[in-house]
Amino acid sequence: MAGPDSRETVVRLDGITKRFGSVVANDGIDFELDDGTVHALVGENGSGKTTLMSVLYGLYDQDEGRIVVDGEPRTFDSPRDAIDAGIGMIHQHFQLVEPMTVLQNSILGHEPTTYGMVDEERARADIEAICSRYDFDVDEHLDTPVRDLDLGVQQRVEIVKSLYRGAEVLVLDEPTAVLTPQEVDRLFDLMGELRDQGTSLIFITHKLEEAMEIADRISVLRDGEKVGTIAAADATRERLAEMMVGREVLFDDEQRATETGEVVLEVDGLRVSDDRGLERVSGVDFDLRRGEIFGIAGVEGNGQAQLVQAVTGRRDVDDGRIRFQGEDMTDISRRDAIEAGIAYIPQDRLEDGLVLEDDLVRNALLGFQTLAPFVGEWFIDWDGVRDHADRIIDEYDVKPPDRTRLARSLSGGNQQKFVVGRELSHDPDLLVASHPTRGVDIGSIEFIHSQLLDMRDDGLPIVLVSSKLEEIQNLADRIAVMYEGEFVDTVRPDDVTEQDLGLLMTGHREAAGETPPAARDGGDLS
Amino acid sequence: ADLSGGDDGLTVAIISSNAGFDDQAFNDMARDGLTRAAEEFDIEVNEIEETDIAQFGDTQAEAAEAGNDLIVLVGFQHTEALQENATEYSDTNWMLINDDVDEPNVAGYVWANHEMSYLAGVQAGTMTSEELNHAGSSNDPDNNQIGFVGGEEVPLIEAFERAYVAGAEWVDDSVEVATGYAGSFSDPSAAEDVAQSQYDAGADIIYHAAAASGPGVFDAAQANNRFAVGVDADQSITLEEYSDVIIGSAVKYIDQGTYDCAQATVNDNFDEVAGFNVVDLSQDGVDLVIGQEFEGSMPDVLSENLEAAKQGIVDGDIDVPCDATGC
Amino acid sequence: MSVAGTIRRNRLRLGVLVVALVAALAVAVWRDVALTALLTTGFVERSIRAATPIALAAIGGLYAEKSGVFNIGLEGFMIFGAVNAVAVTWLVSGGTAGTVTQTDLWIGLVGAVVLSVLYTVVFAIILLRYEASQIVAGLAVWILGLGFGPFTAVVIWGSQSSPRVGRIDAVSVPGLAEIPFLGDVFFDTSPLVVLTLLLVAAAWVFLYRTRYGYWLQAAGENPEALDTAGVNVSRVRYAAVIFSGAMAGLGGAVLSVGLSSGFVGGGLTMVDGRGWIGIVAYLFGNYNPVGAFGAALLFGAADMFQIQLQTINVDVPATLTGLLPYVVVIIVLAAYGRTRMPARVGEPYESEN
Amino acid sequence: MSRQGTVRSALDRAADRMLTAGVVERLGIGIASVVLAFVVGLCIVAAAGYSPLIFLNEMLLGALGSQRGIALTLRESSLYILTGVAVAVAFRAGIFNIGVQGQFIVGGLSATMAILRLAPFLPTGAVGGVALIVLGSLVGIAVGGAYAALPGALKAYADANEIITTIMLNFIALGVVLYLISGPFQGEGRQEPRTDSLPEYVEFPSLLFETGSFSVVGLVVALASVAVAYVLLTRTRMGYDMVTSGKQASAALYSGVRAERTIIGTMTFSGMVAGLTGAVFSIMVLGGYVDPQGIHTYGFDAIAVSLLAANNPLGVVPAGVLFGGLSRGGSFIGITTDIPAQLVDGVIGLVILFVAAPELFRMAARRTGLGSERR
Ligand SMILES: Nc1ncnc2c1ncn2[C@@H]1O[C@H](COP(=O)(O)OP(=O)(O)OP(=O)(O)O)[C@@H](O)[C@H]1O
Ligand SMILES: Nc1ncnc2c1ncn2[C@@H]1O[C@H](COP(=O)(O)OP(=O)(O)OP(=O)(O)O)[C@@H](O)[C@H]1O
Ligand SMILES: [Mg+2]
Ligand SMILES: [Mg+2]
Repeated sequence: MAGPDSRETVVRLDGITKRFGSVVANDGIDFELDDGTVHALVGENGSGKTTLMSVLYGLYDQDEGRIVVDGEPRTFDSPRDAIDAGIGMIHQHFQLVEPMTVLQNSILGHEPTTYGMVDEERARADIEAICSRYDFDVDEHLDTPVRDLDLGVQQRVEIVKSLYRGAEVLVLDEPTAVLTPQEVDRLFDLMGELRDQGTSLIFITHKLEEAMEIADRISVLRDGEKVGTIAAADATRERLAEMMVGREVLFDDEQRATETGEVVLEVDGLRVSDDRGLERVSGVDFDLRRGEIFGIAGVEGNGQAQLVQAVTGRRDVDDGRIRFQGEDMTDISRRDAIEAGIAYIPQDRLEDGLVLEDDLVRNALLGFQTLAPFVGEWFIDWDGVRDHADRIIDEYDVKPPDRTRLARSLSGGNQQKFVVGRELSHDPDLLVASHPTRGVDIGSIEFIHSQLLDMRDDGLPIVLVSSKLEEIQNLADRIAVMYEGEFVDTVRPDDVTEQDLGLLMTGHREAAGETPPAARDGGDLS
Repeated sequence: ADLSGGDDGLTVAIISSNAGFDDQAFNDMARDGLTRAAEEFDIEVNEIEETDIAQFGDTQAEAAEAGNDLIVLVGFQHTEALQENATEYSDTNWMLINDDVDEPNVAGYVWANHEMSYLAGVQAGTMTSEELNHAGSSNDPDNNQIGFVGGEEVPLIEAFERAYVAGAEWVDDSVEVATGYAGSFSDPSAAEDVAQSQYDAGADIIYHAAAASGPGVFDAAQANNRFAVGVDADQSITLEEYSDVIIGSAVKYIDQGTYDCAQATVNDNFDEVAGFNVVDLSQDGVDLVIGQEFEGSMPDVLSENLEAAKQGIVDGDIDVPCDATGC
Repeated sequence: MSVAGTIRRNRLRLGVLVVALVAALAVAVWRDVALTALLTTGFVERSIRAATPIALAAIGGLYAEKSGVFNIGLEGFMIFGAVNAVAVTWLVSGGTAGTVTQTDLWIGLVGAVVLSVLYTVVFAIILLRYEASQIVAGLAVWILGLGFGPFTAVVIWGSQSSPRVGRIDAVSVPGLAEIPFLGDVFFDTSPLVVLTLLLVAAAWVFLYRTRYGYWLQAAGENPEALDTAGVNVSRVRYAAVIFSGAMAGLGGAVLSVGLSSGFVGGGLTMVDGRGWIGIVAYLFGNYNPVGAFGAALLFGAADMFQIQLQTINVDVPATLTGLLPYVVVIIVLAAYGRTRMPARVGEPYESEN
Repeated sequence: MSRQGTVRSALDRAADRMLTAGVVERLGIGIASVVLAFVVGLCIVAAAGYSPLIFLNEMLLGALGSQRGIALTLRESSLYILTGVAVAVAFRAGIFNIGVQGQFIVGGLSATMAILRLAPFLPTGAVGGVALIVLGSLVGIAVGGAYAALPGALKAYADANEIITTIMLNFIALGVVLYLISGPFQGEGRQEPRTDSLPEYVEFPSLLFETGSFSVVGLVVALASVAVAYVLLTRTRMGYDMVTSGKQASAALYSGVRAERTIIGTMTFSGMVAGLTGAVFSIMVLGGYVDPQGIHTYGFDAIAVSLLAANNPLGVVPAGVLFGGLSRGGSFIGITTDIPAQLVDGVIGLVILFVAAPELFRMAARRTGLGSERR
């Protein structure tokens, strides 16, 4: 890796300040990207990373500061200006038009035309050239609608899109969040290839190891301010974490369950389809005991969502059985599931877990609108619900502690704490937690994890779905790895490495060959 | 409608049917009669457009309270409300078109729609087998087919239809009549489609009872170089641009009726018009008039047939199906 | 888009069409009706004619919706188009029915479209800049049309219907008009019918073959993607909404000075629900201009079919059979409720700048 | 929980709510959109060569200037409040029931027919009258509810866009009812499309007002339906399900709401209120049933009423009274001046248009520095 000082600066941000109302998302940030290097940007949730890059990409107007590209100060009124200046950005949420083909998406906004008609053949040739130059596989899918592609491929489409527009600077906002370790490796190879051919990259991540692995330099943001920039070679996990959080962070392993009780949940040969009628869960078996956390790992989209929905009554099953506390619960309605004591922290709090335009009082009732003590046969006891909301806010440290706030106005971490609090407040008999810490910062993650472990220690059985391997490994007592609707394997967390799990997640059963047979196939660990 | 005027003269109000004014049918004709009366006498006419049947009662009352001397009500939807208001406002003279309320201050007028439609049938039934050429249009004497286009299929219009068919069959038993409804009194394009379909099927003359949809029938006639029969007024005059295809119109003199009532009110002899006036052929209240451009060019057999039919109807030898307002 | 692919994707749709057709024929045979008397060249001609204003409005609505804006006000814009076409014709002809020339009528048609553009600019601003509820604002346009459409007529003519001003003449292409069937349907008909067919084709090409068409689709599916590709989403949506108003206005104008010869403002006005059918037409046509035209044709044919039945004196209660198109709409929607709307229809999109 | 506690907390909450920006803002937006619609409307009046002053003056005079005027204003208000509640309940649950007019019409006809068919089996006089009114209303409610349940079921099970289906069902209701009253249900010896008249003893008692077509009973029914809808939406679990579905369907499903049932239930309730309106209308105003094309479009205007009230049943009361006054004033203008009646319809359209765009007024407020900073 070349030393940073021998390079030219392609992008320089000087004192960028960006406010949203009273929130100062970026507070006088300076930033430099050197030609042909990878510069990582790390920081807690809400520290201002995306905002800073959006300013660079012309999506936001900065309130103060200036952007210098190739030595020239520039003003970007829209992404088009940024694109014209050779900047490309791959967003946290992919910016692809689902029903359009890969080819159409790649050229959107920059379509070559002949006689006023889009010349798809010319575009095809250009894209094929890009793909062969960087060894991408995207050209295999050029005529496939984007919605039919895996997330990994979609991401590569995004990159091709930027390259097609002639990007020389590429910003990648949390590109690894949705990828398996293998896909991450593949992405890093690609990024290396791009850097070697002269492209400069800015890489946003929450995973410090990744930053240290791929980047040349690392900048840390906190509360909208830049804490500092260090060379990747000098970085350690502890040092970065301390810069991010502003205090020392302990990385310790959690305690495993010591005692487990009787079997509470039995799932047998479960088959479930999605909204479009495609089978997404293809014969899953497992059982769960009191006081045990059963982790389900896997790349998103391998049927975890449908599995969880079936267990929580949100979705009908095609085949198989679910027994809960000895009773048949196959195909129960969501309401019956709630009334049977199945609590559910949904994957998407903004969509499912909260009514964003309602205050916290109404949200405190969400899901429990048929249950005593708040509701009789017909009428709702709003006074009781209000007290209940206050209790959740207090116990789960929701900020600001004001039940009249709309759910929308809470920050992500606080929204999540409220949902967790609500779901655990009804003394459930089973908890299904789906990505309980997604998009949540380190402090809130610690809190939610400790809540889950406490509840487990009190005997609550928990199904934990997460794509964060670290989380699963730290919390779960057993881990099932799901791939294409099936459990590839069920393992003990201490017996496998993240690499092993990563391989399993892509369907390579042999990878974890050293797993003791007892731990397989929902085997009993007690 | 401005109630303030008419210090010395009388004031007359006309309340529309729920179709509203500008229907190119009885609302307009009733209004025309009053307009004519206003030109000749010292009266002031207030037009009240009321399209909400539920308001008829209160609007009638309000018009009476405003001091109108004569109130003309268009359409039998007014009957129900008038039954109360006629006694309540017994000093007001009321004229009710298409129905009657048995009170001394009410003049009920019904024009014999069925009789005039019968005559329209006679004209169409006769002319369909006659040689007729005019301004590029012609009919097919070998083909005994005619048509009828109604607005909405309601009893009032069904009376037009059946009488028309009977009239045509009186001329010639073998005549075929295609009948159809546009589904609206205000959609000429729909009426044109119905007429077009009938012309396609061989009809060469079409009579309509479709109010403001009617011009669609004439458009179709012009497009097909065929002919049509107008309704209510002499439409070869009121819709002059179609006079080349309108061979006749079944007319009723509603305007004369409103004029008469206005005159009777001015002359303070409303008693003479009060009561139920069935204005039919025998009183020259309805008729079939030949289109402006066809006057004199019609074959004699037509006038003979028309005369015979009229005589038969007046004498009671011909029994026209249905009555003035339904079947 | 291959033909085979289209058929495969729409096989349910086509299936229902076939079933409907077979059912109609079965009824005809059962009632012992001569099919030749029912399914005439004239029937086809009239079906296309009836489909014309519906298809124009449908294509407008389709573009708006593709771009992410539900323009439910098509019916209202059609009413304004219908009355304005006659009003402009009247004013340029000097205010008498007798002196109206073909040129005046064409000017009226164009004038109505221009006025529709002006109205829709206001509507688009209210929808897009002021983020009005699209459903409610669209309904308001209908109610405004029902009120101010006839009111315009009252102001100009003292009556809620216009005098008869004549209509744009049919054009007969010498030679081609002689071809049996096709000649009658395509070469001896109103130029506006032909114009509509051309517009349908143009709308298809524009949507699926030009960059603006790509942008339109992206604006309705994922406006952020378009925004980050450097295209101004607002501008695309404004253009689409204004286009939809212009097309609906054209549809109304075609109705009043193309297919009919004046404006009638009584009742639901002469537009009489065609705008609503237009919305359903593009839903059923799966947001494809050609499909929308096909659906408009289906509704036109349903209506003309019941007229054919009346003409040959099959005893049907006309009030009820006149409801056939509305019933078809409901059945169609029930069968294809799951038409895939563009993902982001109805959501305002604000670029941060 | 004690009764006293309930009342107290309800008062507390009402006070709370009055203080929040929400209510004040909505009131402001409501008033501003009516005023703006009037300003634009009056400009059009003036531009068309009529006097805006006379327009306003006659409007006020008609609505409030006489005993009859007030009675008719209240009559129209009652009908607007009822249909407004029907719309508000559905909109609150996120369902665009544009079919209130159709449900109102079929409800009215079926109430009429039920009364006419049942009358021979019941005693005449006050007792029979009350019995028939109750039975007729129940039938109207049932049929209105069923007519709304149909598009509800189509939406729930076939995903058919309810906006379109309900509009189509409006057209269908117009046609079918016209067919019925000019055929099978046409009154004995009548030529016009109209049913028999209801027996004389089937009428609301006239209290306070002389005008036969208005009875305070109608207003009471309207206010009672407001109360029921309000309690339903704010205090019951079904209401919680409905409102939650309206705000965020996915969260409602997550919380165990049965979407299909809630959609159909909401539509049915909305249609039941519309059907009740139809029954009140046919008993109190028409005394029978007439060509539905000659009946005012309460069901459409009610959309504006409901929006003006921010889809809150309580707000529907003032909004309904406002529209009642507009409607009555508009009719009066038609009687006493030569300003075309279509103008009033146009002004109502403008009110709806502006109510639909609250952001218009928020921006205006921000620009002029009026109102608070927060949104
Ligand atoms: N459009 C917006 N309106 C208001 N506030 C915003 C907006 N976008 C971002 N913010 C706020 O700006 C701050 C910085 O947000 P930003 O998205 O840049 O964080 P981030 O570092 O990318 O976080 P994450 O790791 O969660 O992606 C946060 O407080 C956020 O709530
Ligand atoms: N779009 C928005 N509109 C209004 N306020 C917002 C918006 N986004 C964020 N906020 C406010 O900005 C503040 C910071 O939000 P942000 O999501 O950055 O918090 P955070 O620091 O990430 O907290 P957490 O750790 O809980 O995620 C919160 O109080 C939130 O209420
Ligand atoms: Mg971010
Ligand atoms: Mg956050």
